[in-house]
Amino acid sequence: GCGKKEEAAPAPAPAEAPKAEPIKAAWVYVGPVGDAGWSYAHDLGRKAVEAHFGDKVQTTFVESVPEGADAERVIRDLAAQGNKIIFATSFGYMEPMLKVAQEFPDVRFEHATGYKTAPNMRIYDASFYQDTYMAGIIAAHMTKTNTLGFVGSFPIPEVLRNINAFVLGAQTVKPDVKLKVVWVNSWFDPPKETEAAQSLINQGADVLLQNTDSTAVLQTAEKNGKYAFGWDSDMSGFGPKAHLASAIVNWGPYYIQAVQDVLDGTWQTKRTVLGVKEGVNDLIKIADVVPEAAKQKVEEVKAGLKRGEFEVFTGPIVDNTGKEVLAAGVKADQDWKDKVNFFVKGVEGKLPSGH
Amino acid sequence: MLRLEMRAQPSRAWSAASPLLALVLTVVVGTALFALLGKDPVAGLRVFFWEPMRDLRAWSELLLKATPLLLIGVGLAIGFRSNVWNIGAEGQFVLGAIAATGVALALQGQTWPVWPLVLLAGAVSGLLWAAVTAWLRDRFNANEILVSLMLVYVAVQLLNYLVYGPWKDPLGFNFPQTQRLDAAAQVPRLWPGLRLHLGLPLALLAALAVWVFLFRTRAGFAQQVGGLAPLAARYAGFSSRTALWVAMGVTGALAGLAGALEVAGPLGQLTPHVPVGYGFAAIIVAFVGRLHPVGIVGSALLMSMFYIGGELAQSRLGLPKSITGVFQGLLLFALLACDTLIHYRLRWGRA
Amino acid sequence: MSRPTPRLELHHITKRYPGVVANDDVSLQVLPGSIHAVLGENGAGKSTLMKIIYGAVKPDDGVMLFNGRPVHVRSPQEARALGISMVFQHFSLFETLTVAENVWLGLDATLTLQEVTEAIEVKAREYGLEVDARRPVHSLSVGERQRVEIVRALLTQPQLLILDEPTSVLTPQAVERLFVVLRQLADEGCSILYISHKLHEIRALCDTCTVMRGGRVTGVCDPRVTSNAELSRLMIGSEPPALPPHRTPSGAVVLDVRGLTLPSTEPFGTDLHDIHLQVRAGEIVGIAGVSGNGQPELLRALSGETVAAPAGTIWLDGHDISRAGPGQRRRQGLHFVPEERLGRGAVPTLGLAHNLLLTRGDAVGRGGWLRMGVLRAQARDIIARYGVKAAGPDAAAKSLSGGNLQKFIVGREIEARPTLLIVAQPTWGVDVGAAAQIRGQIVALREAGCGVLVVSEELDELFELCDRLYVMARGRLSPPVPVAEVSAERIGEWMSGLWPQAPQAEGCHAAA
Amino acid sequence: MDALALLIAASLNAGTVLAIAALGLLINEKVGVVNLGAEGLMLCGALAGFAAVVQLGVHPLGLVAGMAVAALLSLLFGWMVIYLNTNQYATGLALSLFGAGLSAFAGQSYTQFKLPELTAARVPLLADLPFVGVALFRQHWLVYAAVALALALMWVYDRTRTGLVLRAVGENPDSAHALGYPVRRIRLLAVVVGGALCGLAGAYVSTVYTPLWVEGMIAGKGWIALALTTFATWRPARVLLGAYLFGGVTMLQFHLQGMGVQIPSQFLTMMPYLATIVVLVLISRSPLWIRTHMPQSLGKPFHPGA
Ligand SMILES: Nc1ncnc2c1ncn2[C@@H]1O[C@H](COP(=O)(O)OP(=O)(O)OP(=O)(O)O)[C@@H](O)[C@H]1O
Ligand SMILES: Nc1ncnc2c1ncn2[C@@H]1O[C@H](COP(=O)(O)OP(=O)(O)OP(=O)(O)O)[C@@H](O)[C@H]1O
Ligand SMILES: [Mg+2]
Ligand SMILES: [Mg+2]
Repeated sequence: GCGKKEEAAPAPAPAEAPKAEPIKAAWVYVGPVGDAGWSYAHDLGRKAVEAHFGDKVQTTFVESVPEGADAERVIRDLAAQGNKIIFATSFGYMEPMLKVAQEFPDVRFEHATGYKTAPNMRIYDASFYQDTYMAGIIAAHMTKTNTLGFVGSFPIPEVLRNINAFVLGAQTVKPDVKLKVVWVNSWFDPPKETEAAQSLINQGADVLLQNTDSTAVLQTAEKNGKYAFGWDSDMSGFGPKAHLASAIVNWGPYYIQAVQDVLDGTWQTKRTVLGVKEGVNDLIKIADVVPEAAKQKVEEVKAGLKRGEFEVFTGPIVDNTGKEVLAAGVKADQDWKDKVNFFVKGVEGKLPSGH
Repeated sequence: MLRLEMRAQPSRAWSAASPLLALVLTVVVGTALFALLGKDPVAGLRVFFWEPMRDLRAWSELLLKATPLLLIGVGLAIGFRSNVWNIGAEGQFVLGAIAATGVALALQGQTWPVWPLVLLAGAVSGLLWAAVTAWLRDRFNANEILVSLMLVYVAVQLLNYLVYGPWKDPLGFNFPQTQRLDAAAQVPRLWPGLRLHLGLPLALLAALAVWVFLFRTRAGFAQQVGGLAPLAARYAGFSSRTALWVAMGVTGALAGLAGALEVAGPLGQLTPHVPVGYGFAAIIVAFVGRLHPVGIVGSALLMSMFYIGGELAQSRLGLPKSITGVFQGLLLFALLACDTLIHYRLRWGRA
Repeated sequence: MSRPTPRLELHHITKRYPGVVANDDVSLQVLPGSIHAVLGENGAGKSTLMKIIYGAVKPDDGVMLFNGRPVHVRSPQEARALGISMVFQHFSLFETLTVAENVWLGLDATLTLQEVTEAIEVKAREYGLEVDARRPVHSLSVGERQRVEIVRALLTQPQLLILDEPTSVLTPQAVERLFVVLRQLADEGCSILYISHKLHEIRALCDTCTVMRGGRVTGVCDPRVTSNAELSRLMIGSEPPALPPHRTPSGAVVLDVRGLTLPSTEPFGTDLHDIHLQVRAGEIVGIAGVSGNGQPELLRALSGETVAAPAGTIWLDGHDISRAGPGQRRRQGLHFVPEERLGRGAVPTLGLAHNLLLTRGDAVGRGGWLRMGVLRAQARDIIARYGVKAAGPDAAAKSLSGGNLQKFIVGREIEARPTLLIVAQPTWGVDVGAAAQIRGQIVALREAGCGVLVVSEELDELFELCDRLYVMARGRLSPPVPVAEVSAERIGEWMSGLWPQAPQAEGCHAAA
Repeated sequence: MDALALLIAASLNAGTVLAIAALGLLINEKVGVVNLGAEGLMLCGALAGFAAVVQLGVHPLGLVAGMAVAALLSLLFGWMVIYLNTNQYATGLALSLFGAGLSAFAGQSYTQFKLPELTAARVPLLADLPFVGVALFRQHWLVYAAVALALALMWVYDRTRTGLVLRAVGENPDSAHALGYPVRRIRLLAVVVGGALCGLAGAYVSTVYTPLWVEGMIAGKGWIALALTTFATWRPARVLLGAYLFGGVTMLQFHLQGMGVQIPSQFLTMMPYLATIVVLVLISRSPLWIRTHMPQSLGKPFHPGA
């Protein structure tokens, strides 16, 4: 199932219900809010909720919550504190949230990036691969070595989708383009990300993309006179010369809608996958150095995504061992995307999973 | 000017008073910190020292979090008392979690209580992982601080390899986690509806056993002499190699057990997020508890209180998470400084 | 004739430590060119007084005059600048550094290392103190180390040289050579403060003697004309009691060491070469020798603290114990009193009762369970029986004075009813009363038929206590001689390794 | 071949952080003090350095600020272990905890900042040489300063009286005290200088290596630096070598991943740690070697006049 209509109806007459207690909403973040990456983006969403609803909503957050046994306590405490809707923004919170959800049937639980739901727990996710596909188009135009680099965090489906889409996008421009992938096995380790980026550059990659949460990769590209992209938020300031574009996510609309659902009593469990169409994902701040042709192509793709006509993963798709994973002409469905565990042709190396 | 004068006898009064004074100092500095941040100090202290024990559920959470700290802490105490510096309990904890999961997955579908085997596997593998350090120390004289520490990083990558690779749940959409453990593989809870599980009595039992071992058996006496006076141990014929192996083995086994309890308890599956630093925090727990099992029970609770208080301080008062680390560091500094008073007298005057 | 200005005058020096008054209203005068002895039992406060003069310890009270002028010495550097130099009782050398570097550290920063090296050679030649400036200190013998300390002191051109028990580690020959150097210095006008509790040395060297007891000065005299009895009385308030006479050895061989050769496991240790040694039941055997000649290594090999001896080299009561650990040897009747009480013979921070557990298992029940009541009772018993002054069975070992702890440890080992007792330095740092008591107990043990091996650096003590003597030098052991048939001078010669090669001694062992 | 030159260059750069911190810790340990708080010092140094550059806009001042803050914290540590005779291990752990918390806490408002650009570093003339120019001569000046520091320390410890005094204090503080050296003051000074170098290393990370500030960004480098001093048996040249080796292995594992080597990345990530253990085992086999090079009073308290 896919996204919802984006009404974004601005504040339906605040004078309407002055006596009402504000409803409480809480967020659980996996990193520090100041990381400029994933948790930061979610926190911008929370702030959008505050701005949108004013004193009708009272928000709180808990940052750097480990995805282990502690998460359950934090989520339960938030529920016990009278929060009516709780957003858990990392995959590892799925099981703990599920448990707490059973205990608090009146509280609405929202989990990002997971796959399990309950009557009072629903899931939502963004489509970064749409961004990376467009980034791939730009990268292919900019590369001189025909070698792109990717600093990967962990080999989970979402990251694999991003990697594959990046190459697929690039191959629409230069079919022979190659991608080198280096895993740092961490979401957030700036020195390590720097080292990984440097290593990719040393091996000839001249346009980098990353799926980690700091600005280190972009800054390393800047230092080496190469190109890179921003991630999660507009990072153009961190590498003015290197920055080609930023793949961003804007959780605001979804969060506003979710809170609105609770206020209206229309909240229902479901799975929401958001993307460019819903205005959640976008590739912004495309640099001036990017040739017009590339910009135009990106605009075309974006328009297609917005209309819901274009699908990044459309067959034929062949993995890097030569096996066809999606037949010609077939558009990938959600199930296919959930289970990505291969590199497409053009990516060097083998997946660590050993599957 | 202030100077220190060695006491002829360590002061018993100060042995008891020093942790209290340290706590008071920490509270005073904490209060000042809250005030500085524009938060109500009373609310701040309440969040750290009252909220974590306000009701039955709070106690359950407090004790749940204290359990691994206590288990690892008492193990480390044996080591530190015998001059064996195992800094890598975190790695042993991870290995325990891995092996426990391995056994649970292998025995999937069984209806008889599998959990004792799961815990045993955790303890044994924690022990074996620690044995690597012990062996390198024993055989090659390699510094155990460094080896055990490096092995933490190795253990974590091993865990990552398994959950991202061979052990990934086939129905888990490729997410890095194993299947959930069967009910038969999970440790029984002490109280329906609360997360507190059998680990707590096990940990208390471990503390008691360590106390008996250290203070009521000749082997425990022999173990400690090595740390207090290595030459005396050699003179008495107490083997330093035995002490090394016992210290590493017990710590490893208890850390491994703690890891197993974590997956077979609150987590219910193996994920990359098993290591959350209990192995390192337990070092502080052991020191704050004066390397004494009874003290460690108290310090594990205190540490757990700080952790939970730190979380609550965020959601209740909007304080940042890092305040917990500041507090723990302050407490340890204060305690160490106050402990000086056990052995020294403060005097005014020239040296 | 007008008296010359004293080189050093001390008036009413007082120094308190927690629990003791180390120096109590001490006054002292040293004339130029005089060799002035400070005599006193262990703990009398001699070292403390010297450290005060040298600026290493600050007095609580009192005045010091140097060459007639009041001075306030705040640090050893200031002392050296004034012309005061000191050779410490416990060497202040750095093992991993070379001789020249060690000397350089003790001088002030005006010279380069090269200049210091040359100066050492010049000084060494001038006083006949051979040392190689380029060797690392850990490779030196104890005697050589002492020479390094003395050369370092001399290089500061001292007007006052303090030597704190310099001879406790020297052979009689080396003592003689040292005295020659000191007399030469005194002739050149340098004053010398000489600390010792050996009467004959003081009589041979010094012209004035200040006697101390319990931190106070008990008398000043001319040692050349004062009797031993008088000095003893000043020093300890009474004369030490005499021991019962020697007995002729009877009994069977309890300890038999057959050709023990053992490379040292310590970085700076001594290797043992072909050691032959026998102790019979009912005799006391002594091993004389200057420290650092392999005694620690031999003792560790005998006690089992190092289990590296080749099989068949150490026999106890007819059993080969070469490969047994200390616990097993103890169970077979071999008990050992080490020279370091604190840290080896006892755990400093533990109570006396717990310290029993190091060598005694009487209070250990089934499964290693400790019966604390039994343990305390046993400790109380030893405290009472051996007259140990302690707060109780739980008093920390480090809270006891050296002599009392030694009594406790000796008591602990004797009460175990050993067949062989090995004692290292039985009375080091122990006051005379306690020393006499300990010696009496060792003799009583012999009378009870136990074999005793005593290792000591005090020749007097060995002559007083033993029936037979061996001498140890450079990791080798001399043939045994009955005490009655040998003079201190002979033993002194042997201490530098010059004993007659005695093939019959080897044969004797082989026959045993 | 250019790839190799670049690999060398990157290894040198990665190793420099470790080298500076480890040399600082070596200065501490030579006088007998183990500082397990290195990680906390580096974090505070990193934050202070970053904040100073943000506020003042001048890069070198960041390095100075990093040193100053770490020096201040090590003064606290030094006072406790030297004058209060607290347990060195425990106090160090407290410092690492406190430093991590404090830097995270105080640094909250700095996470979104970007530092002004650094111009690419080149050694005039030499940088243009083929291969070696790329491999060695296009680095930040601190990379060369680290080498100079190691050489200077070698010279100080082996050739000067100051070095001799420092070694003497670490070997036998009682003797040094008896000879009149102010042992505690010397130790405190060494602790402060060593701590300042840890702060410098931290500031290097946050202002040059990965010019940004986020909490916890040192990510274990302090612990690795501690390992290096033992690994190097307290010899400056070996510390340098060990740091480059560790940096090299780290970069190599990324390099191998980039080349598409068929080994799971987790195993490659383990490489530097396993390499450390292997080398540690190799050098530790001879206890004599360790004993003759290890400062004998390492980790032990010293009480003058005891
Ligand atoms: N730093 C100190 N702290 C506490 N007590 C001390 C200290 N130094 C010495 N003492 C005590 O002061 C007294 C005198 O000690 P001192 O070393 O001066 O004796 P001594 O005459 O040199 O003995 P010895 O013959 O054993 O060298 C002893 O009781 C000793 O225990
Ligand atoms: N307990 C203490 N607390 C705080 N500062 C102290 C303390 N003890 C000493 N200091 C400070 O440290 C400085 C050096 O102290 P002190 O004179 O004891 O050592 P030192 O003479 O340098 O060395 P040594 O210990 O070798 O004599 C003094 O100036 C003093 O201000
Ligand atoms: Mg003395
Ligand atoms: Mg001083």
